[in-house]
Amino acid sequence: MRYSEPTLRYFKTAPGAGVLEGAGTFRGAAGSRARGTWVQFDIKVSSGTILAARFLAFACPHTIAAAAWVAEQAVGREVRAALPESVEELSKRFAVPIEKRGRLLIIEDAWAAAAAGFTTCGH
Amino acid sequence: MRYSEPTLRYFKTAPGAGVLEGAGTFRGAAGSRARGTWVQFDIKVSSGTILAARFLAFACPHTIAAAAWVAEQAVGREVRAALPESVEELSKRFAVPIEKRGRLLIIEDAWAAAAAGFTTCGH
Amino acid sequence: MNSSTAPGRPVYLDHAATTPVDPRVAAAMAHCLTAEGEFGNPGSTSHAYGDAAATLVEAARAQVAISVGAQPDEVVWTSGATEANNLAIFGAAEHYRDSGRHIVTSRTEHKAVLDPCRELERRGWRVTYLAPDGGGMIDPAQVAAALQPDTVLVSIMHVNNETGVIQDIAAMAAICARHGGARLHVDAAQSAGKRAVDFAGFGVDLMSLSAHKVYGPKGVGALLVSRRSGGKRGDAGRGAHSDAGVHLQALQFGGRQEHGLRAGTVPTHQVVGMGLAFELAEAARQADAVRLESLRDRLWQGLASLGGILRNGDAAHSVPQLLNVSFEGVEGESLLAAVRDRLAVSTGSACTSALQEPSYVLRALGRSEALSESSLRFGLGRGSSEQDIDTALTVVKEAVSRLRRISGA
Amino acid sequence: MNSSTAPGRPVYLDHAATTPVDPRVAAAMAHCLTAEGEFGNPGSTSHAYGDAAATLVEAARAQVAISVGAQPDEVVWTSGATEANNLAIFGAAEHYRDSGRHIVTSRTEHKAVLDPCRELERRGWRVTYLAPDGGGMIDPAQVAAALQPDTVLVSIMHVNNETGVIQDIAAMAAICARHGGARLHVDAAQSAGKRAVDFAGFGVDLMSLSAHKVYGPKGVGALLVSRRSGGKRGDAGRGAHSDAGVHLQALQFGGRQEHGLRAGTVPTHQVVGMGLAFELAEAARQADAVRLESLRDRLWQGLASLGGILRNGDAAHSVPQLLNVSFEGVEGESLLAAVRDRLAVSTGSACTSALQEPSYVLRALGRSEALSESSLRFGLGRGSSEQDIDTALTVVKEAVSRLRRISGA
Ligand SMILES: Cc1ncc(COP(=O)(O)O)c(C=O)c1O
Ligand SMILES: Cc1ncc(COP(=O)(O)O)c(C=O)c1O
Repeated sequence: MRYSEPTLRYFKTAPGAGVLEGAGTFRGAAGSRARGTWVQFDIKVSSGTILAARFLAFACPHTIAAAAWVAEQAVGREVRAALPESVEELSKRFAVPIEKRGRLLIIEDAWAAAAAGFTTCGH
Repeated sequence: MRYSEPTLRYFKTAPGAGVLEGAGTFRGAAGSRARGTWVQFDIKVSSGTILAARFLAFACPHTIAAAAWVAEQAVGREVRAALPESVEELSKRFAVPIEKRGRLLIIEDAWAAAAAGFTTCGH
Repeated sequence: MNSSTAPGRPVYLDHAATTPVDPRVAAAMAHCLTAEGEFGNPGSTSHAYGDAAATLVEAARAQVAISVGAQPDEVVWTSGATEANNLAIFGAAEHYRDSGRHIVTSRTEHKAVLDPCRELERRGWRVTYLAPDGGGMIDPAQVAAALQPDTVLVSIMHVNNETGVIQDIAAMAAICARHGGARLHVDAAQSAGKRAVDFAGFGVDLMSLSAHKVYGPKGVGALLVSRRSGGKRGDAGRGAHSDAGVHLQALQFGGRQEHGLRAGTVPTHQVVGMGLAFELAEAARQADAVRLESLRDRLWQGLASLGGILRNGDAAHSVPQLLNVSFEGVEGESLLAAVRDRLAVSTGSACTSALQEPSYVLRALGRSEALSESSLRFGLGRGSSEQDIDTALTVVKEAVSRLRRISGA
Repeated sequence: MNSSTAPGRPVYLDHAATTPVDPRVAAAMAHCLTAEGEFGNPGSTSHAYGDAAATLVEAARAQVAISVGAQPDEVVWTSGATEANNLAIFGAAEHYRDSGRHIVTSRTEHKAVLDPCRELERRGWRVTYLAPDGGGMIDPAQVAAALQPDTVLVSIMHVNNETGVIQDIAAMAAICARHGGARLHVDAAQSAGKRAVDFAGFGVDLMSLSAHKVYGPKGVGALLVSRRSGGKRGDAGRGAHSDAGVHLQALQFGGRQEHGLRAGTVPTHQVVGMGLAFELAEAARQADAVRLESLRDRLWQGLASLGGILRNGDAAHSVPQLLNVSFEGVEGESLLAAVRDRLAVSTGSACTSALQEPSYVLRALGRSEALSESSLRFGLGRGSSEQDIDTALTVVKEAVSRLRRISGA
């Protein structure tokens, strides 16, 4: 499997890999390790703005790279269920093979779940 | 096809290749060029003794070698229908492959025919 | 010791996929190519160039035969073990079709055995696929139990290409002999130079060999076809090959080469390379085994410190050149991506790794899909050094720790 | 000009049986063998060694494709033209068995075409064997007349290996195209470097190639499988190969190599050698032709002075590299025995010369058994010099005169 330069860079550096704790942090996860792809996002939110974001991923390099990028981009934005860019744009950005598009949907679900944790707690 | 040393020597030197003419010479031939093997012997006889012998052969190296040897050996012997040695001995002498034994029988027939030329002309 | 790893290149630990050609073998091959060498067609009987080539081909045939306990006239040159397996399986199935249509094999065979068996199923044969135990071993009793009155062929490999597990071929051969109608084919592509092979001693009927797994060239192999008398049921003097021994229908027609079992110009340089490679491998086998076993153990112990790792294949019954390990908490593709710049290993047989599917061999040993995918096969070889092992340890430990951190494992 | 004849050895004039490997080709092959070179398994996708080998394999595929007017994805590597012919004939017959069971070929094909056809007859196919004229030519009208509604395959060679006679392939392709169901397979093992080959331009469906006839290595070849759209009858998107173009059933199973048409590790050094050999041969083809034609004519005129000689094959339609002559009044085996110490020629295709039977090709041209057996095939090549030709003339004239004297002719 060949990877594009940005895919390799985000896969190898994996910025924002980890977890967040404490007040104002919300967590969302999707997928399953047994089925080969699992992604989790933690976001720390203050008055609707994301102060910090982390991810964990049991996944292929494309998925790890995309999840890392999403966490990186999120910081400073306001909480929304949508990803910073569409799954189509994401798959272009990281040259994700067609058969792997489903894995980006797992990222989308995990992110939406994290965002939902914030919205559903009365904000 | 590999050939034994004597086979190669008699094939390459082919002593006694040729014909004889004149009184007291008798000729016998057998086989067919079209079928791949033809042999002819000429013998010059004086009072029952072979003074000279020649052969012609359109044939494989084993057959040419054997025919040349037969002509060579015949000189000085008395005329007989039999070859100087049996077909079995000949085939051993020149390491003739089993599938080629039939060709030695053609030599035998040609020789017998030459000898018969002498015997049937009243001696 | 010629290291397989040139400076600046990843450490090569994929010797089970293929090996570099031994320089002595490469030199012998070079001698059969250009105008100065023996370039003649070994099939040309009409001149000295052909004779010289044919002499080299027969000398190579004898080298291979001696190193595996066979007779020279039992060696049929092929383009590799894939062709040898196909010739053995289709050739025996078609020749003995009137004696029966049942075949026994195992789930951990190479695709070059499994795919021909599947094709035969498509054509109406019945195939029994034996399941190995968790260590990859097939109990000879399983073979005995699977035999049916109309079983004509049993195909079980000697050394598995993914786990290195060794089957008890001699015991299986005895069982087939008692049955009387079942011929035993053994895919021994991974055996030469790793494990003693004794075609006659084992009592095997058909055996596939390959040169490029043992420092010989790619694109050449052989099928050993037994000519031992005491033929089995269905051997009423028929068949292309010989009267005594096993009979086969050829796959490839068009010349009398190889007893009419395999038409085509015999590639002198290729078989000469295989002959020498087998001779050298057999000579080096025991010394190699001792050295590589200690390197393999060094690798295993080093990895063990990571925790959460599983060794695939029964360690007590496997060759010292192979180590197959599954890593918990890391995804397979990411593991490979994380090591591949500095380490050349395989996540499955080279023949299947083009497909992104989990190793069916490890699945057959009971591993989960995830653990099958997160496995690495370390194939040690003549060129492997302690330095190579230590580099591999550093690279793999770094990658696994980092990926586990990313996955939260 | 590297002479094929090393000092002290017989003059080599059997280039139609096989050729020495070009030194540049041998060097390229050597680079793919040892640890310092690209020894990786091109099927190994998990590391740089495999990637580097795969890159070389694809470059070689493109070299072959360009030199014969094909697309790279139409090239299927095989172990030689024998396998390519078998794959084409069995592969097409089995794949299209439901469309028809009739095949058309000719009496002067190589055994690697005739024997598969005979095997198919044994399996219930009908085969028409076209008879050439006295010059060895097949009239395309004969092909048209032989086609039947259920004809699925026509197999006609481009350049004959015994006479050098060239068939009008493009005309035959047009006839098969009009028929709609008949695919044209062309055995072009003798064409490369001798005659321009244009797979697409000819409109051929399947074409067999071999490396060792053109200064490449033995044991490697290719089958070109058309992927041009506008498929023929029976091509309803089935088949292992592709949707457009011709479909085949594989002969050898066990890996996804070569679109699933040919399982087995691709031997990097072999295909790299073939790729370069084809590129070099195409570059040298026209210059070689001019030079060798004048040598061939010098040889023919020199022999003519003997009298009682017959040229086999239509001189107006044959390649300059070959001269096949029958000698009246000399027996074949003796003729060969008389020249073989100093001259390396053939009395028939290398693949048949092991059998002591008269050339079936010359018999098909109407030659008597005796004249077929008393024929010599002179195969000129890149290494042939004027000196070689003059030596050949001396040797042959001496031998023929002596044997005619002995036979009284
Ligand atoms: C066990 C086994 N059988 C068969 C093969 C195929 O051998 P070859 O590459 O010579 O066709 C291999 C190698 O991939 C193998 O490991
Ligand atoms: C016309 C023709 N077809 C096929 C072949 C067989 O080719 P290979 O030796 O590559 O199997 C030859 C060579 O003997 C040939 O001359």
